[in-house]
Amino acid sequence: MKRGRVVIVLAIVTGTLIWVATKGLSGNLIYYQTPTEVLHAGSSIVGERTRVGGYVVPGSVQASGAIVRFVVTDGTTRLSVINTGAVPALFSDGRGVVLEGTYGADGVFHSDTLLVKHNGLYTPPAPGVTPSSADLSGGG
Amino acid sequence: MTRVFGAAPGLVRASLTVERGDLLLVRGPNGAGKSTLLRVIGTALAPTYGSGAVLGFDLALERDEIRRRTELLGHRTRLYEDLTAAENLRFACAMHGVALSAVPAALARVGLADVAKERVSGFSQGMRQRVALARALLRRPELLLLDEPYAGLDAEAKEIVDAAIAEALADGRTVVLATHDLQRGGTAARTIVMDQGRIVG
Amino acid sequence: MVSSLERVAGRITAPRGERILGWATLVAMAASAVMSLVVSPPDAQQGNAARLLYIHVPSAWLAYLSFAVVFVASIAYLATRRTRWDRLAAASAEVGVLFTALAIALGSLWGKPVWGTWWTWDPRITTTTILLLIYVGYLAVRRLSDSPARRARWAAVVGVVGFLDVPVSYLSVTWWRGLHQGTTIRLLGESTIAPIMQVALMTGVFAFTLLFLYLVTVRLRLGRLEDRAVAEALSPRLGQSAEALLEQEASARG
Amino acid sequence: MTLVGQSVAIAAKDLRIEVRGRYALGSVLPFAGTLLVAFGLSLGPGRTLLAETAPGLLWLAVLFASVLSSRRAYEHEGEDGALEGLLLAPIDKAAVFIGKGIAIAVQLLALELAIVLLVSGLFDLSLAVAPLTLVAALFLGTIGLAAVGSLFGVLAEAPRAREAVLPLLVLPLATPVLIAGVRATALATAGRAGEAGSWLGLLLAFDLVFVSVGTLVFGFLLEE
Repeated sequence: MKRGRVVIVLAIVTGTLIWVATKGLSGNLIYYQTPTEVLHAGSSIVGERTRVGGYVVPGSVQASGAIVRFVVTDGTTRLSVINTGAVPALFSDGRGVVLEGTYGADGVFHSDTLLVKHNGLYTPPAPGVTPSSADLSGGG
Repeated sequence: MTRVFGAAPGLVRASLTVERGDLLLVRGPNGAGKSTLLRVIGTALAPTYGSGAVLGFDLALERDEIRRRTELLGHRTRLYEDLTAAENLRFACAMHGVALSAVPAALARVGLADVAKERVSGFSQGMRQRVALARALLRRPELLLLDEPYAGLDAEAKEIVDAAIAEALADGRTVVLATHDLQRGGTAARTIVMDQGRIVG
Repeated sequence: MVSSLERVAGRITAPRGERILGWATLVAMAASAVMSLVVSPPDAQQGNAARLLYIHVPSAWLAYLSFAVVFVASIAYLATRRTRWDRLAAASAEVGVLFTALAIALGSLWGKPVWGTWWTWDPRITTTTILLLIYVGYLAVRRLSDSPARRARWAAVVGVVGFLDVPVSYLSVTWWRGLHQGTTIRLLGESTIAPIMQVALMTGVFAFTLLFLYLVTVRLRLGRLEDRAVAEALSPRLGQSAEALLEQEASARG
Repeated sequence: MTLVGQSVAIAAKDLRIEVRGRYALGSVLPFAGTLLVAFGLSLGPGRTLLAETAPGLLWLAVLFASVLSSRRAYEHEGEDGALEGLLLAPIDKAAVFIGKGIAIAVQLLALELAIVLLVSGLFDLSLAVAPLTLVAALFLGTIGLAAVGSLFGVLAEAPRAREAVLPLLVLPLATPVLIAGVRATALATAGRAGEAGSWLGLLLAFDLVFVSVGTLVFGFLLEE
């Protein structure tokens, strides 16, 4: 194997990877849209399947049977959601969620998949509290 | 000088020295390891164990030097079916850095000048072997490795092979010939007999 | 550096080293089990489900560790052509495939109670799956050739190219979607995990790393025996004496 | 002769064989067509769903075509031991990788022309919105796929090779091409070509890595 070629290839590969990695940090393409982006896009995305991410506004959750209504926010904009899909045990006020569904003409996001975005925070429970919300006995 | 020692699948152990400009005849029953031996010398097969030098070049480290100076004519003709006889040879020229002008003469020598522009897919096995032989004649390799070159050839074509061997030897080039054909290779300086992957005599 | 590495590896892979390593692994695994199941409290949000962290994260760590070892060993093989590097790459790839599959399965089990789904096309999950498939392909390539030298060379190329594909595919998938949490333990800045849980997690990572070393060591020993058996089958009459003969030949040449 | 000259000679030889054998036209294209029709049938008649999935289907067809073409590129080398001829020629072995890669890429580009027209007809993909972005995505993606195929296609000629080995290697490795190609195509056809830049960049990065690494390591695959 030619030594010069090894050097050139190494330079190209590392250069390329660095270039793409630093470029990737600007991240113009994301898993989900924010409520602001959804409302901004308005009628142009009505009926189109998208993902929305945000925090559940405390006190906004209303459950009626299998349907859950709540409001998500990104801090600036609020978006009403009607979720018909399964609700994970960790779902609660203030929690980060990602919703899959369509933005309706009624200005409400109709979601059929609700995913709870875990914040990567691991802490022991407060004294005297027994956490049972997501006990393994139910989840496998 | 060519010198090989080692083992490869189908070749248990072989140790061998050939002087430059000699004809070495390799005999033995089918499956004795003749082809493997020639393929190891021609760098088509790396020995599992062992080492060697061909024309003074290390078998493991200087393969391109050996390849530049060696021609291995094996069982398989290595031709492209969808190319014509001339195109196959021209491609070989490009790969070996030989001038394209050598092609017509080589084809004429094996008696295929008339069908130079026909595709190999229409050729009989004998004609294909002639094309492969013509390809071997494009260059003047210092070491010519011939593995059963007479198999499937008619009397006329066998004469062409003999003439090619004689010419190479007259030039002071080395030839290693593996064959069953007892009438051939009469001028060999040395004969070895192989059996079950070993040189037995 | 390579030679001293080999010397250390040689000491570990001796029968005594292997036995000691085996016991150390067992003790560490037991300690990890106690730490994760007894000492560590349940998580405030997830409850006992969070205990999956203590095997999911170490499994994922082993997946990446073993493929990095395959990458380095593959380069070393191509540079030196020493069979031991090939055996190391093969052993590490097998262990890696096992733990990648385990990490994905555990992640899926965990995802159900926490995220509310068994599976989602999240970057980390997707790239880990791609990684698994690439190394399943690696193991398939290892079965392609009868010639040990050729098999080693082919596998080494796949080991190098496959690993280089990981950053590119990671980026492509990251740009595409993102649900998986970020890094929990950070070298710089504050960790988002309680200290006691972090200790339990580190114990798990340590125990699994020992397990990796032990499995690779055992696999290396099997690989050596396998190679010897193949060499003997290849040249029955030559047997053990082949290497002696070759050394004679080499010294005569040198 | 130089690396370039050798590569061109090999590419020219391969393309001549392909043109004469009509494998791409006779087998790969009908396969891609069948695949697209089968996708269309399996997805049902909903026009919006078909239009949404069209970029993905387009790239899946291209990906499978690349596997078939790479397989074929080495098949004619194996028929009568010609690969050994390449091995024994005193050439830079990288020339085989580059030459075959060029030949595969040229075939793929020709196939893509037909596949794109088919997809546009069957699934209502609007090609005219940002044709340059679309062409750039296809071109860059093709180079990457041809590089992977040219690198690992040689393994399919192994004595004990299984039919599944090549797709098993190529499909996971080509994931970045698939994702980036699909995203760039989707943006180009949706009139948002301006956002496709980073995807094209990713395709370029993939090409750079695979072409350069392939040039370096191909010899290890071919060498006996």
